[in-house]
Amino acid sequence: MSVVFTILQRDLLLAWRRTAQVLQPLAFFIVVTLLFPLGYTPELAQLRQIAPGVLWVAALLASMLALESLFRDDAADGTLEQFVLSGQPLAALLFGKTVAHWLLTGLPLAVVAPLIGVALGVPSAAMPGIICALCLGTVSLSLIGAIGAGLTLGVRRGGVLASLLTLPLAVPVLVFGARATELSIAGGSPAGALYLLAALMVLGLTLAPLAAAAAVRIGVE
Amino acid sequence: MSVVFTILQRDLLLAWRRTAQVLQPLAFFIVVTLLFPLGYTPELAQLRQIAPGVLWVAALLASMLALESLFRDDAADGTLEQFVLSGQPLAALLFGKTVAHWLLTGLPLAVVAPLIGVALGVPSAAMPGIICALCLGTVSLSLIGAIGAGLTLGVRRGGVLASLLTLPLAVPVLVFGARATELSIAGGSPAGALYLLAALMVLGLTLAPLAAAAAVRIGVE
Amino acid sequence: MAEFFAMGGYAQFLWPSYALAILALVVNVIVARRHLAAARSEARRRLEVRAGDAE
Amino acid sequence: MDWTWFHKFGSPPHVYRLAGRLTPWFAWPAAITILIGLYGGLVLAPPDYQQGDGFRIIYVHAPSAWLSVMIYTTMASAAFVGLVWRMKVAHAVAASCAGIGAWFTAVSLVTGMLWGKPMWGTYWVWDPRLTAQLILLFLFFGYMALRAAIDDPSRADRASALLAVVGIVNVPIIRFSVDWWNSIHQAPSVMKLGRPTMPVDMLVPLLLMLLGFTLYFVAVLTIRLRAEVLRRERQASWLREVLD
Amino acid sequence: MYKDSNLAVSRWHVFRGERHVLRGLGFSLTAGRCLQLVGDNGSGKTTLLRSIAGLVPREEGELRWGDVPVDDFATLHAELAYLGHDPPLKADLSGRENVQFAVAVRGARSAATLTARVEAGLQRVGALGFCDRPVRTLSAGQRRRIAFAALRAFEVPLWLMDEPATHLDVVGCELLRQLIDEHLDAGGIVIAATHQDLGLAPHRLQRLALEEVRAS
Amino acid sequence: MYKDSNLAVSRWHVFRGERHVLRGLGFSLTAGRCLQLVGDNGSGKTTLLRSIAGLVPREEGELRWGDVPVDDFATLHAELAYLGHDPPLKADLSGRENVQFAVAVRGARSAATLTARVEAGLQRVGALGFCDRPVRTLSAGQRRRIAFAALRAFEVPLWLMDEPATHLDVVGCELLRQLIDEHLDAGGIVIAATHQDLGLAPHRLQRLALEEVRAS
Ligand code: HEM
Ligand SMILES: Nc1ncnc2c1ncn2[C@@H]1O[C@H](COP(=O)(O)OP(=O)(O)OP(=O)(O)O)[C@@H](O)[C@H]1O
Ligand SMILES: Nc1ncnc2c1ncn2[C@@H]1O[C@H](COP(=O)(O)OP(=O)(O)OP(=O)(O)O)[C@@H](O)[C@H]1O
Ligand SMILES: [Mg+2]
Ligand SMILES: [Mg+2]
Repeated sequence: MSVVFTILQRDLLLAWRRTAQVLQPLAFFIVVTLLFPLGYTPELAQLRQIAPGVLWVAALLASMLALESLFRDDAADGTLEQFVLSGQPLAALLFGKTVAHWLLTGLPLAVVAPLIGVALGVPSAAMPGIICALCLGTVSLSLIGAIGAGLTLGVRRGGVLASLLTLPLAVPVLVFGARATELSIAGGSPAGALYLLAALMVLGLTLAPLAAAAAVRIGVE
Repeated sequence: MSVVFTILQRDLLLAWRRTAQVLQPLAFFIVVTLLFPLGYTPELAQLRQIAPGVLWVAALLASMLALESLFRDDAADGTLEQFVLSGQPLAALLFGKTVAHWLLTGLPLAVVAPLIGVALGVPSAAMPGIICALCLGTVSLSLIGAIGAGLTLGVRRGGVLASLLTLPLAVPVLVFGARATELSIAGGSPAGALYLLAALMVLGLTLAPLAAAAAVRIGVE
Repeated sequence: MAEFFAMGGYAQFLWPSYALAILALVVNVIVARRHLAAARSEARRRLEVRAGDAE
Repeated sequence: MDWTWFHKFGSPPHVYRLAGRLTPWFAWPAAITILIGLYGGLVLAPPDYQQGDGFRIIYVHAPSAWLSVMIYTTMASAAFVGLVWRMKVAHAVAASCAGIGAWFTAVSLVTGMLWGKPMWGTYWVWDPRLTAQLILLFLFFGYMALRAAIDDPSRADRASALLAVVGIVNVPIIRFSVDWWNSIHQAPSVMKLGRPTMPVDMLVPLLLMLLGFTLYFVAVLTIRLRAEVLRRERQASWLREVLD
Repeated sequence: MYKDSNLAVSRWHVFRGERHVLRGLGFSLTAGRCLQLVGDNGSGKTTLLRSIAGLVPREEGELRWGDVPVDDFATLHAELAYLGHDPPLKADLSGRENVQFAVAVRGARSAATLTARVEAGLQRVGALGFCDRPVRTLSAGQRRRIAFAALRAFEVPLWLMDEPATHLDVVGCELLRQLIDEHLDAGGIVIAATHQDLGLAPHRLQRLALEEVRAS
Repeated sequence: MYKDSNLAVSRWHVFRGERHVLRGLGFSLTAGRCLQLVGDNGSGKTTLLRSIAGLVPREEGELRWGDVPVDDFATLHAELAYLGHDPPLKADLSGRENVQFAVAVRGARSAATLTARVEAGLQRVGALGFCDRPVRTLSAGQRRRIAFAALRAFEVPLWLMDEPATHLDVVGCELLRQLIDEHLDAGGIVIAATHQDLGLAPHRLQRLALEEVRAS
């Protein structure tokens, strides 16, 4: 367990040393969500309707964008190889990295969501549900993304391929996430969809680190 | 001039070495488009309305994902340094790289736009305008992206500024691009927006290679 | 006969479907056989290299 | 328990020879069944009382749709065996499946679209079943793209096998989520044949086509498998045997 | 310290792509001995080291560690350290942080022992003067010293070193010799691929010459 | 071939970050001479080479090439080749393609001369056996040979080499000596940072020892 924290600490420290990279997915998320009113209509009543789709697609794409860098630096400088050789369970180490990745990309999205919600005319009563859905959903996205990033280690322009591999796998998260958001905005109870999102997350938490570890082991060779 | 072709040839060869990679942007756009119906609604009448946003977000994302690696590989293996030392105008070399990048990511997007359009219920009369807008706009995105990619080489020094600089530059392209697309779909004439896009492109063509060269020169140190 | 090909007005949807399906059936056989032929000649080449190697 | 059969299946020369011997046993029955099925479907079966002759698309659409799902399952199972028991032959089976699977997924999509135009008035709707099928196509594409991107064959085998296995876990989840997603909107209920039960002269050709396509798949698989086994093989001795 | 360490490799076959690089190679090493790999460029030194570490799969062959055959490399990994061509350091962290994390990742230990070992390692390689600067700003030789500090702080019996003398100055080469010597004194085992004279006592040194395979 | 090449550096001051690494250094070299840089790790060898190439800006100092002071490095770049710690090769291209593009990027020339020079370079370094494989599959020493082939094919008078002997086997080191010798024969100039004996005739060799600056 303690190695998970070691990795977490290391990755957060590294991110702190390089703030610019951390802000990129967030900036992307904001630009994308704000672009829609520009391309669609300035009317809030109509914007509200597309808000779930916009929020979730933007979140998914921001995740994909950040995924590129999940293992890349560590693979390039040989750190990943050292992880494989560390004698510790690789799945735990990668889990630590994934948690750090989520804290740096998924969580910020959930935090700025209320702001963007306002711009898209989402009623403030819907915010708790939306934030909750984004939190749960982005965890799954990070976990699924870790598998894709592991599989494309050492592949040129791996970023595009990684997204190509993960997007189909991420469809359920998108569907339930958008559904929870939609229900929140419509004033209904998003509980059902949130449970499903949580279930996906739990499934991801148990399986994804193992799959990612297997992928990385194949990839460092 | 001939070095521009040399670089172009080299980058295209590198892409061809991995044949599958050339098809990736294509697959990628289709997958991204698939996300919107899933996140929003399956109804074509409504999808048509968000089509401009979808197309341009996909363009932006594809540009950004691929841009990450525009100079990174060359910087990592020392090729970029050799470019600086080549005795040839660096702006020309980088222009060659940018053109190759556009051919591999921007152009395919414009080419598959009709397909994406059908899935989003865009009338076929709107296609010429949309393709035209995408062609012009993606050139600008690639050029702006080259500056950003150059700046991020020296990101330790440049800090937050570098990466946040490019997105605001891309916003005008997105606005005019989405506007042209919207007008095309609505049956109006997109000429005005297209002229503005073309103007942005020309501006980019003259200034961006110089700016990118300056950024790279700082970055390789 | 013409009536058969007209397929009750559905010809323009039906025949392309059948054509595509049959194309898929044929193409897959051809591709598979090509792969096999290529693999055999490559294996033969490798064997020759090995043989030269052993000397 | 007797494991010799397992080892036998793991042995490339045995598989190579076995596959070669099996090919005609599947190829000819497949050809005959498909031809009879086509004749039955196009000529003998009566027009549907609602869809007229348009329903005949079913004889190519349903078999290819069935085949696509079947092939993905086969591919993922083989990949799993290859990963866990490190069986080269299983990897070869998985690799052989992908191309065929992608073809038939595409055929089911396009024939479905061509059927959709006269039935629903549009080539494409975002219906759950259609969407899930489209995602299946992308799983196949992803698998092939990953294989193509890695050039060390053994690494490509293992990485793509992992993807296939993760994908199969996800296939039921995708189906489930997509069904759930669409349930809030109106469901296109046209996607049923006019009558609940099919008359025998419609049904028999369909069953024949399903059988024929399946046999066809096994036949093509045996050919591709032989190619894949050869490409992976490094032991010179039996290569010499089978080539001469 | 590592009294009973002992390594035996036999019938070792490794492919890289289609090339049969290592063909049935074998050797054995007991505590306190060093194997120096020599051979032309492209003869398979790196391949051998990486396959012993389990980073490149072997086609065939047996590896015994402490007289037990190793099938799953996970157990062996806790006992070995691999130092490849480039030192595995994060450019944005300081040298000390790099060593700290590298050691911490290898298992939970009290903060005190960790700090003590890191400190001892850094001091031994003479890196105290520059170990608090970001690795990005270090010279090539300084980076290698940081990597040596980590290697020493791991405290594992088996060292696999690929061209360890790269980038080192005269003092650095002498340091390398001493580090290896001390490790062997403690009962460790070293496999090093290098053409330089390691300057070890003859009874501690074993040499293995690899030959390049000319094919395709 | 490069008869009148001649390089003079004086009052050379370079900072890395806050460190005043090179303090008022100077030397001069004429056609057919080689300068060997020695000095402890971190003494500034790499910094000197990179600042002469203009990759690191100098704080102060004068550089003369052919008796003309160089202010804008663009002109000097056409005359020099810099080979750093890692060979600048694209892993997905073959060795031959790498050399071809490296030469082509340095300016428009007829395809025939280009091919001839590339071929000659590859042959000279003994890379014909492996130059058609993707660089990704080459060993460290094989990669360096490809880089040497490119260096030779550039046909420029000034070579800046940072630890050129890295990863080379015995044959490779001898090859390096010959390459430098031939380049000097042709009237070229070489600056090489290395601790290994380059084995050049004494009248061709000049040594410059750098000292580490002890300061925070
Ligand atoms: C792009 C459009 C379509 C796609 C992707 C699609 C996909 C599928 C799939 C995945 C199956 C299941 C095969 C199996 O599990 O065995 C199937 C079967 C079938 N489809 Fe479609 N379909 C499409 C359009 C249509 C249309 C327009 C109709 C008729 C109006 C239709 C009628 C049927 C029938 C009758 C079956 C066989 C019965 C069954 O196994 O449930 N499909 N299709
Ligand atoms: N990924 C690969 N695919 C195919 N061949 C490879 C691959 N990696 C290495 N090789 C080949 O395997 C052989 C051994 O390579 P290796 O790197 O082990 O050599 P080495 O002894 O370490 O050489 P050096 O002294 O140059 O580092 C070389 O001929 C090399 O070209
Ligand atoms: N970017 C930088 N910022 C601050 N200091 C630096 C930077 N790069 C190098 N230095 C410092 O400058 C000094 C000279 O470094 P340089 O790389 O030139 O040494 P070197 O002689 O090449 O050493 P080596 O033999 O280890 O390669 C070193 O003390 C190094 O720590
Ligand atoms: Mg090596
Ligand atoms: Mg140096």
